Amino acid sequence: MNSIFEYFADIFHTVKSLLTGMKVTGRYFFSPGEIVTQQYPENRKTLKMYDRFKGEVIMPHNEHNEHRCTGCGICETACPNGSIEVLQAKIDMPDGKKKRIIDKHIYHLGMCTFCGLCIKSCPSDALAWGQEFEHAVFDRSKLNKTLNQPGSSIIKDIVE
Amino acid sequence: MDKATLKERILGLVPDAEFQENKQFLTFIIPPAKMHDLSLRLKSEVDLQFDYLFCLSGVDMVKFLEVVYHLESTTHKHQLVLKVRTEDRVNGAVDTVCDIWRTAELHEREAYDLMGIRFNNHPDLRRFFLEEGWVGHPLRKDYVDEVNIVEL
Amino acid sequence: MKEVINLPVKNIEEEEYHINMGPQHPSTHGVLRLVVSLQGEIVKSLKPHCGYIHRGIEKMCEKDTYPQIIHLTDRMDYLSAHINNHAVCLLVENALEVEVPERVKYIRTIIDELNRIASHQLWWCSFGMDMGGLTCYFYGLRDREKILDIFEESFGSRLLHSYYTPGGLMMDIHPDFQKNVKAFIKYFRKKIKDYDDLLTGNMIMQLRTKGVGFLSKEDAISYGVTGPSGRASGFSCDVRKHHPYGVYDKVDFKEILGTKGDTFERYMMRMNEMHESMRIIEQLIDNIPAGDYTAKMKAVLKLPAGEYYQRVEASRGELGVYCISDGNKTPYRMKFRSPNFSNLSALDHISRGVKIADLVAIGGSLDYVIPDIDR
Amino acid sequence: MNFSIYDFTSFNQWIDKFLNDNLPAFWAIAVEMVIIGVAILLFYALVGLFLVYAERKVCAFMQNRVGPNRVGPYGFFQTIADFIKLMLKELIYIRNADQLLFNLAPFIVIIASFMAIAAIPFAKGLHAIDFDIGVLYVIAVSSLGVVGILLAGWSSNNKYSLIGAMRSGAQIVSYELSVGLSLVTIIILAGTMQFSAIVEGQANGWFIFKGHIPAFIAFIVFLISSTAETNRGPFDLAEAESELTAGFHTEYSGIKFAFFFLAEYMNMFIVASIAATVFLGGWMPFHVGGWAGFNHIMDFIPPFVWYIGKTFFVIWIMMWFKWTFPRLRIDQLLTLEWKYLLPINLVNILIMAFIVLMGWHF
Amino acid sequence: MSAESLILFFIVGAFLVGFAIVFAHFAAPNSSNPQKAEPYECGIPTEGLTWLQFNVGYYLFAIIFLVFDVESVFIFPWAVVMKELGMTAFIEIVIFFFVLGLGLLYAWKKGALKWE
Repeated sequence: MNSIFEYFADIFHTVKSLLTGMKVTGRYFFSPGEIVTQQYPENRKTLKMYDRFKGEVIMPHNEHNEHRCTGCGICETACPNGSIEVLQAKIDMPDGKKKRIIDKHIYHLGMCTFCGLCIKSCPSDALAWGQEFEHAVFDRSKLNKTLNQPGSSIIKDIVE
Repeated sequence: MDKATLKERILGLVPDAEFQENKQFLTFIIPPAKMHDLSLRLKSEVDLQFDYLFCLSGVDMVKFLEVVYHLESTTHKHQLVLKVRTEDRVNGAVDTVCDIWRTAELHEREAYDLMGIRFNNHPDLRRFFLEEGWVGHPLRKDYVDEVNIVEL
Repeated sequence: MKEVINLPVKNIEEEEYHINMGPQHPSTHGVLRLVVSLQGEIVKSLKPHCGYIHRGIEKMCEKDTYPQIIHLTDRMDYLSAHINNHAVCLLVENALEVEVPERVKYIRTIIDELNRIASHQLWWCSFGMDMGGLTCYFYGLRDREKILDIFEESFGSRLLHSYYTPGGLMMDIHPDFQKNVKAFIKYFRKKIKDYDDLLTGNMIMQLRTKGVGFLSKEDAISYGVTGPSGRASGFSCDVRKHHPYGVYDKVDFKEILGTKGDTFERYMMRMNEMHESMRIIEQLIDNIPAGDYTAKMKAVLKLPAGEYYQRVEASRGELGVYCISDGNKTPYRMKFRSPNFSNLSALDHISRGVKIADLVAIGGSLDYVIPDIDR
Repeated sequence: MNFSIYDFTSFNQWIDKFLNDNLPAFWAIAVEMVIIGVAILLFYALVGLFLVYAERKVCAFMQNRVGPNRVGPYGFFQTIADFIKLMLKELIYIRNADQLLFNLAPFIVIIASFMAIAAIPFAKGLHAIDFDIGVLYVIAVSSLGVVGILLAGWSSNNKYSLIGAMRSGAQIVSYELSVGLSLVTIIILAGTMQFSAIVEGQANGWFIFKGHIPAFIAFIVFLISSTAETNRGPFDLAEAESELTAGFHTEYSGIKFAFFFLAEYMNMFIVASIAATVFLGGWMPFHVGGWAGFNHIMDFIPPFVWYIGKTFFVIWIMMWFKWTFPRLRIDQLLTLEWKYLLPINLVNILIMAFIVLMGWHF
Repeated sequence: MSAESLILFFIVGAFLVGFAIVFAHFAAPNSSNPQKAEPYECGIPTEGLTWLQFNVGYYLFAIIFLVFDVESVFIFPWAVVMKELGMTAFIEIVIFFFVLGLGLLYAWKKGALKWE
C-alpha cells in the first residue's frame, strides 16, 4: 500500500516540478521586454564602450600633432610577447649634441594580449587604451601599426 | 604535529633522508630506493596520515632530475615536501606512487612527458600532452626546438 | 557423415567497442579527447587524451619576469582568470614579504568571488546544455553578462583581465564598482530562483543525476579531487578556510560540504557556493577601506633563491603555484598544480559502469576547463 | 457555383462534377489527382517551412533572444533562405556506408509523413481520404517514420548513428503503445474510428470536456507519448546532440539532412493535428453551453482556422516542452512508458468505459 | 476519394524527395576527397567495425511490446462497439485487462522492466 502511495506521490512531484520549469520559460515567452539580445551592427552608432575598455594600444596626439613618447623603449622590454618595437633615430640638437628620439613606435596588434604592462610601465604616459575593437582584417600585416603619426613630434615639456 | 616533531618522525623512518631548509614546508630529500616504502608508511601510520598528494612536480636541476611531492594530511593538517633525485638524465627512474595516491598517475605521466623522468611500475606510462614519437622533453633546460620556441 | 561446423561463439556480454568523445564533440567543453570503451550503452572504461591546446605556459614562465607571468595565468583556467592571477601575485608578495594594502585585499577578495560566481554561472548553463536543456544556456549567459559588464567597466576586458599585479592592482576600481556589484547581487538573487525552478527542482534532471557518478571521500582525497567536486564527496578542501588569503579570515562564510558524492551533490555544491559567494561579497562591498591600490614595489622583481608554493581556491578547486627561484628576475621553474588536471584523473574511476548519457552529465558536473588541463 | 469556407463538401463536388462533365472518366481522375498532389505538396512545404521558423522564434523568446531577424521582416524568410542553402549543399557519400539504405531512409521518413497527412481532416469536407479506421491508419503509418530513422542510423557506418538508431528502436517499442491506448480512450467515447465522425461527434462539445477527467488524462498521455514518438523535446535521444553529436543523422548532409528535419516537423504537425482532431474537436468551433451570442461569433470563424489554431496550440505546447526540459536517459524513457504511462492508460480506459456505460459524460 | 488514392500520396512523397536529391546532385558542388568520406568520429579515424553486435538493453521490452501491441489490436474493435454492447462488453474487457495487467505486473516484479 505504501509503495502505491509513493507511486502516486512520484507522479505528483514530477508533474509539479515540470510545471514549475514550464512556468519559467512560459513567463519569459510572454515577456518580450526581457530580451537581452544586442543588435550589433545596427547599434554601432549608439554602442558606447566603457572608458577603460581595452580595445588596442594607442598613442594619444594633441592638436599640434605632438605625443609624449620619448622612445626610451621601456614598453618594449615590459611587453611579454614582443608586440612592441621601438625604432629610434638620432637627431642633431641645436647645441651640437646628438639626441635619440623616437622614429617609429611599431605595435603588432596581432601579438598583443592586452595585459597593459606597456601602458603601466611607460614613464611619460605616452600610451593609452583605445576604444576601437573592430580589428578584423584580411591581411595579417595590416595588424602591424605605427603608433606615432607621421611628422609628429614630442611635447616640449617631457623630460626623460 | 608541529614541524619539529614531524621532522624527528620522518628522520626516524628514513635515517638517511637529507633535510633541506625551507621557510614554508618541511622538506626532505629521500633516496629513490626508499621512496615507495616511505610513502606507504606516510599514508598508513595513524599519526602521519598523509593522504592528500596535492602537487607532484618534475624539476630539471641540470645536474640531476628531481621529483617533488607535496603532501598534506587531511586529518592532522600538517604538510610535508619530499624530493627524490636521479642523476641519470636518459633512463633516470623513480618508483611510482600512483598505487598510494591515485592522482599521481596523471601527474607522473605529465612529468614523464615534459621532463623525461621514468616511473617504475607505472601502469600506463605514455606521453600525455605530446604525441607518441615526440623527440625530447620540452620542460628540460637543455631542450632545443628552433621551430616551436620563439626567442624574443 | 555430417560435417560439423564450428562457428565461433561470440559472447555479446564481452564485446566492447571504442568511441571517441572529442576532440570535436559537443559535450567536451573544449578539445579533450576521451576514448570510451562501451558495451552497449554502458561505459566500461575511458582514457583521456590531452594536449590538443597545450601552450607550454610553464616553459614560457621561465623566460618571463614575474609581472609578465600574470597574463599567462589568465589563459590557464580562463573562467577563473582573476583567481589564477591572485595565486601568482600572492606567491610573489609572500616571497618578497611585501605587505599589500588592506584595500587591495578587500578588492581582490570581492573580485575573486565575483569571478567564482561568473564561472559557476557558465558551469550551470553548460551543465544544463549537457543534460539537454538548451534554455539553461541562455539564462546562465544572460546573468553572467552582468558580471562581465562590471569587469569590463573596471578593468576594460571581459575574460582575460590581467588586473592583479604583484603588490596590488593595475588600477583602482571604477567609482561605480560598488554600486554595480550591489545592483548585481540584488538582480542575481532574483534570477537564481529561475535556475532552481528550471533545472534544480526538475524531476528529470534529479533522476538523471541522483545516485549517478559516485565518488567516495577516500577516492576524492586520493585522486586529489578538489573544489566543489571534492567537497561534494565530503572532502573538506576549501583553501579559503584552511589556508586563508586575502580577507577570507575576516569574513563569515561556510565551507559548503556535501556527503553523497554523486552528480547531483556536485551540482548542489556549486549552486550553494553561488549563494555563499554573494554573502561574502555583501559583507565586504560596503567596507572597502580607503587607501592605495598598490604597494610600493621595486621596478625589477627578483625573488630570493628558494622554493615557494602558493595555494588558492580557484572556482574549480585548489590551484597551486610551485616556483623555484634562483634569484633572477625570471623563475627557474614554475609549476601550476591545476585543479582540473587532478579532477580529470578521477573521471575514469567515477564513470565506470554508467551509461553514455551519464558520462556527459558527470563530465559536466566535474566542470573541467581544458586549457587548465593542458596549460 | 457557390460554396462557403465553412463547408468544402460542395466545393469538392463541384470540381468533381466539372471535371467529369468535360473530360473522360480516366482523365478526370488524373487531373483530380494532380490537383490534390500539388495542393498537398504546397501545403506540406509551407507548413514545414513555417514550423521551422516558428520553432526558432518560440525558442528564442523563451530564451530571451530575438531569434531570426535578418532575412525578410522579422526574419520570416529565414527558413526559405535556409532551404535554398541546403538544396545547394554538397551531398557527401560516406565510405563503407550502406548506400541503398542510406539513400532510402529519407524517402521512408518523408513518405510516412505524407501518407499520414492523407487521413487528416482539415475542415468540413477538406480531407483527402476519410477512412472508417482512420485512427488506426494514422497510428500505423506515423510509426513507419521511425523505421527510416533506424535505417539511417544503421546504414551510416558511424558509431554515434548506430547508438542513436538503437535508441530510436527502444522508442518504437515503447511509445507506440501509449499513443494507441490513449486514443482508444476517446474511441470508446466516440464509438467510431472515422475521423470525420469523431469530429462530428464533438459538435456539441469537445471530447476533452465531454469525457472530463479520463479524457484529460488521455490527452496528457497522448501529448507525452506523441512527443516521444516524433523524437522531440525531452525524448530526442536518437539525436541527443550532447552525447551523440547528432545521432542518427550525423552523416547526412545537404538536402538529405533537410528531409529528416522536415519530417520531424511534419510528424509534429501530424500528431498535433490528431490531438486537435480527437481531443480538441478538430475544426469544430469552441462553444459554451447557453451563450448563444458567443457561440455565434465562434461559428463565424472558419473551420479551417479553428483547426489550424488548435493544431498550432498543441505544437506550441510541444515546443514549450522541448525548450524547458532536460533530456531523459534511455532507461528512464522505458521506465516512464512501462511503469507509468501504460498502467495509467489501462486504468484510464476502464474508467472511461465505465463512465460511458453509466452515461456520466456530458 | 477512395483508399486507392493513397498511392498518390506515396508518389508525391517519393517525388518530393527524389526530385530534391536529383536537383541537389546537379546543382550542388561536388568535390569528393577521401577525408570527406570518412565517417565522423570527432576528428579521429574510426577504429574497429561499426556494424557490431550491439547489446540492446531492451530486448525484453521488445517482447512485452509484441504482446501488448497484439492485444491492443483487440481493444480497438471493442472500443468502437463498446457503447452498443453495454455491460457485457465492459465486464469482458475488465477480465481481459486483468489478465494483461497481471502479465505486466509479473514482468515488473520479475525485473524485466529494468534496463540491463
